[in-house]
Amino acid sequence: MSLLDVRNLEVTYADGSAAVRGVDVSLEAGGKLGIAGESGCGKSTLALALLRLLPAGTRVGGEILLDGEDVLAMKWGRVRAVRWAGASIVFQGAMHSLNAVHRVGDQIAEPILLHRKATAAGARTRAGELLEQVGLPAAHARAYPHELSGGQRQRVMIAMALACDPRLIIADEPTTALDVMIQAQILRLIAGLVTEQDLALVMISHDLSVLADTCDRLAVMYAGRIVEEGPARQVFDDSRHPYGKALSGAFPRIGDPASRFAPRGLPGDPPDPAAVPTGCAFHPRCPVALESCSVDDQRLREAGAGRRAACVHVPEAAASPSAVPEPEASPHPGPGAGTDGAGIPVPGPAPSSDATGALGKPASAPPPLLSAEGLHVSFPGRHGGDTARAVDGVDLDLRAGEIVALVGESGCGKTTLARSLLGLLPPTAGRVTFDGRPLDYSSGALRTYRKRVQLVLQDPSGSLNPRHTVYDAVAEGLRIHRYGGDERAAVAEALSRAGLRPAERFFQRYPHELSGGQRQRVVIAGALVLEPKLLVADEPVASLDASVRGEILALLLRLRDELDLSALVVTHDLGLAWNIADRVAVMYLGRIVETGSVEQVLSAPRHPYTQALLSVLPDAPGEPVVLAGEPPDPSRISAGCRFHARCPVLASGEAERAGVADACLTRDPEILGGGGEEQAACHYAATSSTSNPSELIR
Amino acid sequence: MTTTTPPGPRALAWRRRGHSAARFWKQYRTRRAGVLGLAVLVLFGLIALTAPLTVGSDVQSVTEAPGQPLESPSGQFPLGTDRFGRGLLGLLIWGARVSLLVGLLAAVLSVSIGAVIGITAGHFRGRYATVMMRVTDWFLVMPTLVLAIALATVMSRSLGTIILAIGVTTWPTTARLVRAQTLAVESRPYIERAKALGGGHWHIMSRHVLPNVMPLVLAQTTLVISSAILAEATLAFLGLGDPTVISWGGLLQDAREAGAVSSGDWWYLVPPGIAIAVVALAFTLCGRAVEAVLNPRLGVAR
Amino acid sequence: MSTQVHGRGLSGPTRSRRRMPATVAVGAALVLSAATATPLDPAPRQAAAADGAKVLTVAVAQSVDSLSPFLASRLLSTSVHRLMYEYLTNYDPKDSRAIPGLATKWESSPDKLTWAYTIRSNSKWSDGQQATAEDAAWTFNKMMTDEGAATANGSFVSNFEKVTAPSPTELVVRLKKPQATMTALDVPIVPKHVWEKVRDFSKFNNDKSFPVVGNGPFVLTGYKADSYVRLKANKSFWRGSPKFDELVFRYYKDQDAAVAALRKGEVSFVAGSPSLTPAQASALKNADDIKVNDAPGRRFYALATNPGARARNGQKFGDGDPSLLDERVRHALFMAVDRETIIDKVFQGHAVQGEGYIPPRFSPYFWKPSAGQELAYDPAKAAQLLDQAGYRTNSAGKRLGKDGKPISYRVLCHATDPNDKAVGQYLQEWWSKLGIGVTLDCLDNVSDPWLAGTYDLAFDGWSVNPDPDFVLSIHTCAALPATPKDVGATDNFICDKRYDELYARQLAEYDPVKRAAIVKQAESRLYDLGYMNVMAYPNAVEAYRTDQIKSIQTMPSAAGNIYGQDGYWSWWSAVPADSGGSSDSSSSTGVVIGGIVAAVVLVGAGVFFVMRRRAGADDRE
Amino acid sequence: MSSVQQAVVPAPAAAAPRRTAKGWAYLRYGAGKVGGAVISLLAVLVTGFFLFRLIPGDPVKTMTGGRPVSAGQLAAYRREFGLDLPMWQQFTDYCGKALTGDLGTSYQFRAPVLDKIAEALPNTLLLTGTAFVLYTALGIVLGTRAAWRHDRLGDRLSTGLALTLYSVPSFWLGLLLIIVFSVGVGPIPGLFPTGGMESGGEEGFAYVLDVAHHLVLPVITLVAVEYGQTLLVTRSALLDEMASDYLTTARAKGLRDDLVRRRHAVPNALLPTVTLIFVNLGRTVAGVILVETVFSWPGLGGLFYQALSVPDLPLVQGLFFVFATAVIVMNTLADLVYPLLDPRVGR
Repeated sequence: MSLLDVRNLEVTYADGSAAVRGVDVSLEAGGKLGIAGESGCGKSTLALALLRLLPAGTRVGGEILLDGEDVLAMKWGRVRAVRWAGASIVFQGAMHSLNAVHRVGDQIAEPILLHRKATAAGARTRAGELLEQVGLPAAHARAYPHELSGGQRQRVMIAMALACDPRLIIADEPTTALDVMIQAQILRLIAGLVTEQDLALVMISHDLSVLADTCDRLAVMYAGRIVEEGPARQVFDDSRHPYGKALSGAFPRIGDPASRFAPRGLPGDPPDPAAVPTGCAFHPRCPVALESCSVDDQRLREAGAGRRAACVHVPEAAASPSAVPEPEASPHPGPGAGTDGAGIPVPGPAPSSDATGALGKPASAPPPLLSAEGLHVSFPGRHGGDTARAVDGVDLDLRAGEIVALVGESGCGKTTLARSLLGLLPPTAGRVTFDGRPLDYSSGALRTYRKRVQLVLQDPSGSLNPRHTVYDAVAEGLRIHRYGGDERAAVAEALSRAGLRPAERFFQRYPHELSGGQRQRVVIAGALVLEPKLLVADEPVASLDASVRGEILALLLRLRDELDLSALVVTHDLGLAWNIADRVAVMYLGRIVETGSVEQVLSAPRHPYTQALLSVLPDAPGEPVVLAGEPPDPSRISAGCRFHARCPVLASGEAERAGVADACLTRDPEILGGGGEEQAACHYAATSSTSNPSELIR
Repeated sequence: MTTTTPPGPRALAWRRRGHSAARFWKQYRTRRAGVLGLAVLVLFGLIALTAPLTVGSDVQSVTEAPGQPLESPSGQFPLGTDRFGRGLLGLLIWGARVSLLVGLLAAVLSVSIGAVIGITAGHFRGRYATVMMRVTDWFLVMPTLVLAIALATVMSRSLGTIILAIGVTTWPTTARLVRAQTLAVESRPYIERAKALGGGHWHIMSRHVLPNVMPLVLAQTTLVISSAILAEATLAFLGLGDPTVISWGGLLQDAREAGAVSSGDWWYLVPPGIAIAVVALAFTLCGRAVEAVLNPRLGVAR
Repeated sequence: MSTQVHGRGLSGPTRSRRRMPATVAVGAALVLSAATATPLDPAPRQAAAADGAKVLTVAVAQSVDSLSPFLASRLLSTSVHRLMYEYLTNYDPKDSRAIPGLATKWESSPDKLTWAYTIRSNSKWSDGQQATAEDAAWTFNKMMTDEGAATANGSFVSNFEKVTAPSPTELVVRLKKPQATMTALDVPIVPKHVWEKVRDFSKFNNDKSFPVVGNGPFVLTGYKADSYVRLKANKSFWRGSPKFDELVFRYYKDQDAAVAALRKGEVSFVAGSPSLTPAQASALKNADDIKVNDAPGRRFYALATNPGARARNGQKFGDGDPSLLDERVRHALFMAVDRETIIDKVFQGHAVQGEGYIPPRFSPYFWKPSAGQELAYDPAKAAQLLDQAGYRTNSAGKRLGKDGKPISYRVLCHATDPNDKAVGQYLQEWWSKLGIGVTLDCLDNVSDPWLAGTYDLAFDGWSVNPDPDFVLSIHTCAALPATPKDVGATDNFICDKRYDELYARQLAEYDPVKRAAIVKQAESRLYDLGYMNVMAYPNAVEAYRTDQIKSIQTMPSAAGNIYGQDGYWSWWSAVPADSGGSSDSSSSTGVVIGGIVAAVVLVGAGVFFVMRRRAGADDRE
Repeated sequence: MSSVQQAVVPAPAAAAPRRTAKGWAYLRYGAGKVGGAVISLLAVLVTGFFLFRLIPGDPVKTMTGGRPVSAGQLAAYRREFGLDLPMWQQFTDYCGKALTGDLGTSYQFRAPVLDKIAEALPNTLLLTGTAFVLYTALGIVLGTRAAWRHDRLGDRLSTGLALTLYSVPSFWLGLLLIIVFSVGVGPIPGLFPTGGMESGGEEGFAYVLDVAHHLVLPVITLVAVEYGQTLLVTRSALLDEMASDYLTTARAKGLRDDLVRRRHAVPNALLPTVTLIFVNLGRTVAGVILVETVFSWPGLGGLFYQALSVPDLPLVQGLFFVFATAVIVMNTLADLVYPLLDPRVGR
């Protein structure tokens, strides 16, 4: 009898939106089930429903059998007994999910005192043990949540989840808000604990690649229904459902030429639970939708060994894997086809540069459009602490028509570098030059510079004033610079160029009436209207759904081709660099540690830090190299090579053998040149320029 | 959407304002308390405005007072008469004019000072902000009534003094709220985007901060009006108002001086108090409803 | 497939939830307040001292400014001193003639400059010592020499040259100039052996050690600022011991509270400041066990015009409106005031219509203008007079002053006196009919603009003593301030030669009948000048509980006031009612009500607890 | 619903919070707040001096009550009260003496201002203190209850009542209470005294009961008018908290609903409430002045109103200083208490 058996679960919120529309899923003891889906697909609602944590007035149908007992039918006393003892939850934003005014140790001890006969002291020692289990010193029990880092707080949540030895752990987006390296640490911790204590795990995430890596079975949800279910690796690599295929496509595999300069996404946005489309909910966005799809609903049906999918193309009887017609690689006709305002489809592989070869530097190198020379930016420490050197000596060049990706963990100074390039932050040393001339920070000169370089921010809903219409938002740049020409035409042209057609329909709309993707397009249109030469995008797609991310990246690519608009994209996601960037620069602790063309750096990284970053990616080949510790603190930069404290090469003694160990400890590698050629700021890399990355750090 | 000639920006702006006003009213209507408050306000507003027609200014004349002094309520005088024999119902209606006028003007004065200081202190960080906030905090520390009494005694007894005394002592709370809201708005990314577009201080304050602060200012105005009406009544009660002017506070002071309390003439004392309480409550209800509608970030309906 | 409304707020079987013990806390608070009400509430419990002594409680609206007789100027303080210290002379309750006090008899030398008083030998201080002429001499000498001691009654002794006490029973006073008030020296005589030790008279408030040594009908035993003054009867008082054992003046800032206290029996007597309002009087008239004493008052209530303030040295100051210098204008304003309406509407019958300067109660000096001389209410005639005086009305009906601007007078009014404001509103309407504007300037203290002469008209009122000398002296040229910097004794800057002659003649005239005739001529002159428009003589409206006070002496005894008399007759003569009957009954009902409230609350709390226990722990959220 | 992916994670905190560092940071935080308070007190001292100099009227002339006084005597008085010195010297004298605790002598009562204040302060503290405790407790309890069962009958009723009483003029309510409960209307006999603080002549426990008996009506007036403010503040603070995630965690841990409220929601909701309670104290001071006037309570309020009419400058300045100090002290208290409630501040 399975540990968890959900039968035809239906959840409708008080405002009538059907979040879950009939879900059947089961989980054996010790099994690990991943639930993937984009925003609004009902995965979190499912998680909360398992322990009846939904708000008052929500109507729940169906059965949830936990160890055979239906949670929905239990009396409240029984429900409370089951909560945390039977199954516990690890929430996503640990900052909000922990009570800010109670010590962490007390919060862990609370369920123990509640469910187990334990004295206060006993509960406290148990809490200490749990902290040790998740890799935190027991002394942290006395700390308050705000005194811990994101990674440490997530570990506390896990410790708390294990407090009453539950048989099932539900993890709702446990690592979404964390850095790549910390995410890897937490995922390894969860996987380790679950197998070690033979616990069942339900992991919920929007990141298909993470689930494929950690879970043995995977279910993909869309608009309140499970549309595909099966062994994790098979569903990820060879999905039977068009949505599954598109979703896994949205997570680029670095090194796979198919996704180079070809970001794949889906037109339109994930449906709103309050207005679920008729028939198969996916038909409006489905590339292989048939007439009937918009009418008859699809239920899960067998699609091979232990696999089920809810799509008309999955023949009832046939079990062979290849039965589903392969949607052509680039399913959509070229740009320009007017679809109803949902944005133009993904173009084919970018014409201008061939997918495989590195972008050869054009013969007569024109002066870089924008460059930073020996740039330093530091901030005074908080009330008297030592100064934080956010940008600690950077040379970087940006040529016309080139897309450069600036990659690094949080706190490495990439955002500060982007802001100082824009002139929003005056540097403490070094200078920024545009078209050969150094930047002049007087307000007049700054205003004309602002016309030439534009900024695109991460949070689309935050970057638009809720009280301005789309027309006002886009026209703001024109009004500031007192644009003489026909304002309406300029706005219409910018909007349609950003993919919002017909432009007039959007003039009077308010930001809150648009979807995430559309809002980001409005922001980009607002930047285009001033015909800038360069676009600085700070995490442009970080807060968008996977399927929408591809659309925006494709837009950036198209702008580069049509308007020769170069772009500096700041991101923590290496996949994005692989998708659209020509060159990439990896930053660590305020300095660029490796730069070069995307092909060179991502296929053959020479700096151990880049290698580690690549190795921890979910679908990266080989054993992941998880760097210990937290992201470095810019106010305490160590002598010598700033990475030596966490460098696996130094740790494994390899540097010793290459005779560069003391150099790593004492000599700070010199600042890399701003140009296009491939360089790595690492003594060890310098000695063995021919080594192959994979066996190097094993 | 085929339109013959595309509407100019001016027409667009007006249509948009009409549209947002309709949207506001649709949401406001859902708040029963707010609607009730608004109805009461409209009623008292009408009473005050039509007073010269319905009751006539000679109601306050003492020489032609129709009744005997201190008559208890009767057919002819539904609310009895005051110490001169003037009908109290007429005085109550006439008093509405002054109380509402003082309340409105004092509130407008107080909120406008508060808003200007709040926005500027919120926008310009550094010395100016700290100085302004020091002054605001100092004013906040002052017990408002004590300050108002001192001001009222310093200046001659007149409505202007009352309005100034109330206005000058109540602006800090608004300033503090507006500054907090300005700081919240300035931390939003679209302000950084506006700066990146080259927007100057004036552009950011007028185009971005002000529209987002307006709902708070509007709601605050209604709340300040209710406290201003109470303050006017208090100052009049302490004898600092203009004795020749008929206002609800003045009526209470006359009732008290005539010894209505101990002689049990409840009808001299009770109606003005109820009128003040009802109007102040109505303004508060409206203020809270406006705040809830315009500021959804406040989340759950209050 | 059972669909079940799932939700935290689900309407389970019994949804009562284990409530925070908050409602219990609120219940407890109610019980506490009810409890304090019950045992404590023998509601109208007089301030009966433990041993059932008879206490007379008087509600007063003023707080004591100082208990030192040399500093106090407020009416309450002087009344208390009147009870603590005997004066040389006293006033006969029937006709306010000077009668023996500490002095048994007195006679003056032919040139009226030397006065010899025989001090009685049977008046002892409360600490047993004999009160002698030495005490009186020391008191007067102290006031003549120490400026601090002269603060309150310095004016009485300013004309003294030498004061000696040849023997314990004989006091001799030599004067610089004849002084008519020698038989009315309202100066408290203090015990020398106690007050010798006082170093700085301007700082000593006589409120540190109790009881305070005195030889009056009562002895001061307790005082708490802004709360109460407590006195005990002086059993060995030479004129006989007061009937009440204790006398308490309790301070009520709000007159309504005082009247309410009277109705509940908390206090025995309420005077009101200046007197009870008409509403209170009529309400108390039909309340049981309460007698309202509505007697002719000793005050006159007038409207004074600014005659052009100037100092004795001739320097003019202040900015009075020049039009007021013209007698015809003053008469016109006089005739535009309808005194009858003021009596009916403002005082509601509790006052007598104003005529001459001295109130009718002092019959020997009361004067009425003859029919021809009287400036009766006649707005038409007033308008004619203004036209004759050259102040025509312009097209808008406003009268223009000599400078062509419309005339508007500033009227000073006491913010604390409701009558001022009421009459002020009448003036506004009466005089606007004449075309003259009025701005009512009500201030808490009017003395500043008044002394500086920066006013046009002002509400004025004085309590008149049995001997009218003082109220007449304040209108003489001698009373003007020496220089604009000084503060003169003048009331309204009036300075008229004929009036001064009449005043001087009456001061020197010892024959009462002749003196009265001269005083009346002075009053007639004052009336014709038109500076002082006496509008009314407000009655003294007081009330006391007949179940606590059987009888009490008024002054004048025929019909007069009780509080603020020239003498201690009222409190000395008051006879306590036999039993405190009525007060007991109502206290019992109070206890009953309190008990019920407490019981209800306890029951409610009990029910609540029971109800809460029943809901099982299981089916609560 | 996938959450907005914020890539920004706060900089790592110190490895383990050391005991002394927290204590030391709190001291620095506390010192900063107290320093600010002292500056405010000085500012109040200065403004109090100049503000009341604007009151028209010459205190000396008012003092002599219009009695005939020679210029010489007037000058003597001015010297005695120090009014003849140039303004700035008066100011320096005033500040010098104020700092040493001597606030000058009251013109009217001829007694040191400090004594007059000392006489009246306990009475006001008794009244304000009792009212403050009662209405704060009532406000928090009712506010919590109203928020937790949001928009149900109970909530709407208590909020409605709180709002109504909040809009009623306090002096008018006082007068009504006197009419109904002191004078007595119809069947209801006068249960409570009509004014003043004591019937006089009582000692020991009877005195305490007597004062309590006088205290009932004024306290009820103050509490009725003021508790609404606290209720509304607590309610909105708790409503904000009710939407946050850590409550879902608490429920997921199996805590009962009221435990979730008491142990998790209320402590967080108390933070903004505590500050606002103290900030609104300025309004309570105003309420006290009115209630003292109506109930003839011998406190600072009545004294202030009396002193204003003279104007008795030293007394008025002294009282103004006391009122402002009370508010400043309470605000500083709020600032000092706040870090104890909220670990994120002042550490």
